[in-house]
Amino acid sequence: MADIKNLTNGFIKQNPTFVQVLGMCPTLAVTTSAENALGMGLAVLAVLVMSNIAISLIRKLVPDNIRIPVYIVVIASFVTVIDLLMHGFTYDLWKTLGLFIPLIVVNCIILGRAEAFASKNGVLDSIFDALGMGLGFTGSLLLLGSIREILGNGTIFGLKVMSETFKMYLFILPPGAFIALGLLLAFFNSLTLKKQKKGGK
Amino acid sequence: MTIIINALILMGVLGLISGTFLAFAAKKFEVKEDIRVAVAEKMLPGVNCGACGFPGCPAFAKAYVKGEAKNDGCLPGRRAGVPDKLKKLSEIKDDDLNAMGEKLGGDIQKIIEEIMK
Amino acid sequence: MGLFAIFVSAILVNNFIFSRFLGICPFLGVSKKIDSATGMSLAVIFVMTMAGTISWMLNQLLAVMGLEFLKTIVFILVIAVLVQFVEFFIKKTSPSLYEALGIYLPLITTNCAVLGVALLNVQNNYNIVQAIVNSFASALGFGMALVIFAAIRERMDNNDIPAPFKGTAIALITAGLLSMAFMGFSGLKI
Amino acid sequence: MKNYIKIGLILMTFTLISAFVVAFIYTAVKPYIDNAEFNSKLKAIKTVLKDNNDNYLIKNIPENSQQLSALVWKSSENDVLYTDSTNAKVYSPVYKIEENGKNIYIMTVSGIGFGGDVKSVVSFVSQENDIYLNKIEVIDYSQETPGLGARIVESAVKARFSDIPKSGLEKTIKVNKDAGVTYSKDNLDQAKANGVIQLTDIMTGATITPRGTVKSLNIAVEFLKKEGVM
Repeated sequence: MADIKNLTNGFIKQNPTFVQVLGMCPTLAVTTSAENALGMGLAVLAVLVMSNIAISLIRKLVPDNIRIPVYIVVIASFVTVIDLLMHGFTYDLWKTLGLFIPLIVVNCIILGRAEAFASKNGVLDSIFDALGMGLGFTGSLLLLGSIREILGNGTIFGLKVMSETFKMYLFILPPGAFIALGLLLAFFNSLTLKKQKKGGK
Repeated sequence: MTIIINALILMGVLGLISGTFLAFAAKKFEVKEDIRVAVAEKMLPGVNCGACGFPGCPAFAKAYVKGEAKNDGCLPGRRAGVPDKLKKLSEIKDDDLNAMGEKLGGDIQKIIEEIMK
Repeated sequence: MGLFAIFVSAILVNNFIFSRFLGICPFLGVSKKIDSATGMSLAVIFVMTMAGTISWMLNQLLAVMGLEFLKTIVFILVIAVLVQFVEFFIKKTSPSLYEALGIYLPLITTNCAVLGVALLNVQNNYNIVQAIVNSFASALGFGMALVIFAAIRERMDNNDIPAPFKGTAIALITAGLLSMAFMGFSGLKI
Repeated sequence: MKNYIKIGLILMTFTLISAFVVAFIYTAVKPYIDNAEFNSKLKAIKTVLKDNNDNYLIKNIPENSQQLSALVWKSSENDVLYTDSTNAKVYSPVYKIEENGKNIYIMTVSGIGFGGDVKSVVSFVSQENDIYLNKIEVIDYSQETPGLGARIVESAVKARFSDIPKSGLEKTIKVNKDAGVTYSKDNLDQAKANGVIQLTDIMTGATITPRGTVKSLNIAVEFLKKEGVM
């Protein structure tokens, strides 16, 4: 029985970036611009959906002691396929994302969802779960990417929104990635805390 | 065409060797573990992401059994019902767990099913 | 590029964590205590050097067969299998070594630093010696960053941090400041 | 024993399926990948064939791979034609276009930047006894720091690397920080004549990437000298 809750869970309640703090490497590395962030998010979403479907289908055929190697092979195959397709059809984006496309393989979110969800649930539920998680991840990346691009470069998706004078280069540089994400995380934490306080009263 | 054949040969050989080798090594180097730790480890997702602050799922399982970790410490497993399972595990007494292990021939998966009943 | 240049640049200038953003998950996860950070660092140094060397050899094989596009799959599969084997092996033969290092091994399969170094070696067309030096130095840089970070976090435990910043948020900001310090090395003329 | 092999066979089944699917998709996508690679190369070549006013220097612009391969001047079996102690490289092939007594040399060069090679396509125009560097187009800077070194692709920055006259090429090209001088915006021509690339005013903070780019320009000049062009 498919449950639509599996889809919505990934957005906020179990947001992979801000709640579970998983898959940090691409989150920090490719969010220098909104466009890169969106591209990376969609690539992860595609791999996540495909791997969740495949793993949910084969979950009863895999002996326990080679579970991890099998999952890794499945995930790595999908990543390679995405890598090849992006190389052929979205060349510029492929070039910018560079090393981080093959590294989707070791993104904890994907293996995490495979192990924690797809290996125990049916296909439809797994698709919902993957869509929820993937969209949650894409959304977080897009948010962080937009903030960094606006603050650091004065643009969003390449459109100018802020004058040169207010640019803070820091946010495009590596330290800015850590700091921006840290501040965002604190912001979401404070929202949760407020909610808890209200609930407490 | 040669590329497809080459790929099949390489990956086939690689898969066969890795699988056989791992299955063999797992048996050959098997270490008897505390049954409670083994069960706790099996309950976890096994992603080894490190998000719990412990170095991997086995370490988290060990820490949980020792009482150093909370039952909702595993982030990826939080929604997959892991906290519930871990809680049920700690409610079982040692003797009962051992008896269960003996009865089911040490099959951890079956022990978990028994616990969850 | 000279070996020394590769060595220094992999540790300081292109530090895996602070400038390449590889291996962030274990960096945030296993940095709560200094001794686990040290153990993790040593395990990473061991695995990364091994993985870098083996993946270099595998790449030669792939190049001969014209299968370079399979490198991600082949590298990660072989790395995963080897790490699992080493873990089994240490667990059986030396329980004390397992307690010190072995428990960190399962964490490493999903560490993108390991696959990252294997892919970087290929991307930069390193020869075998360069590949080994680069893998080792990158791992050393990773370990150094992890231990420094753990030392800071241990001290931070006693500080009064605003509630929303507790945990990962303040850790990330600390990492940002550290990363700024590491950017100073980028002016290094080697 | 039987059990081990059984598990091995199961893993093999999965790797076989994966190999087949991936290899099949690879063969299907390969032409598109080659095409994308070629188009990006052609785009870079076309860019460096333009002068500062965005007009083509010549009339016959290569449009497809046959036309381009007819223009090959020097090539070698392995990828690299010429390299030096700093590991800057001239890649094979180097193109030469002759038209109206003008010779245009187009080469792909690289120098070590911040995280790896900074690759550019660069064009030299030689006419009678004179030669000048016309334009560069940076094509690979993926390992440079975004916002710092990666700004090497901004057109204002690339303009500083273009139009360097013979006198500048004969001295070893340097960035102004290493040369220890600063030129004002109005004296850029003088800077270029002295082989100095004025950058500190528009590319603050970045040192290593421009240095790598400069190295790649110098090796291009060395290669032309070796081949007797200048």
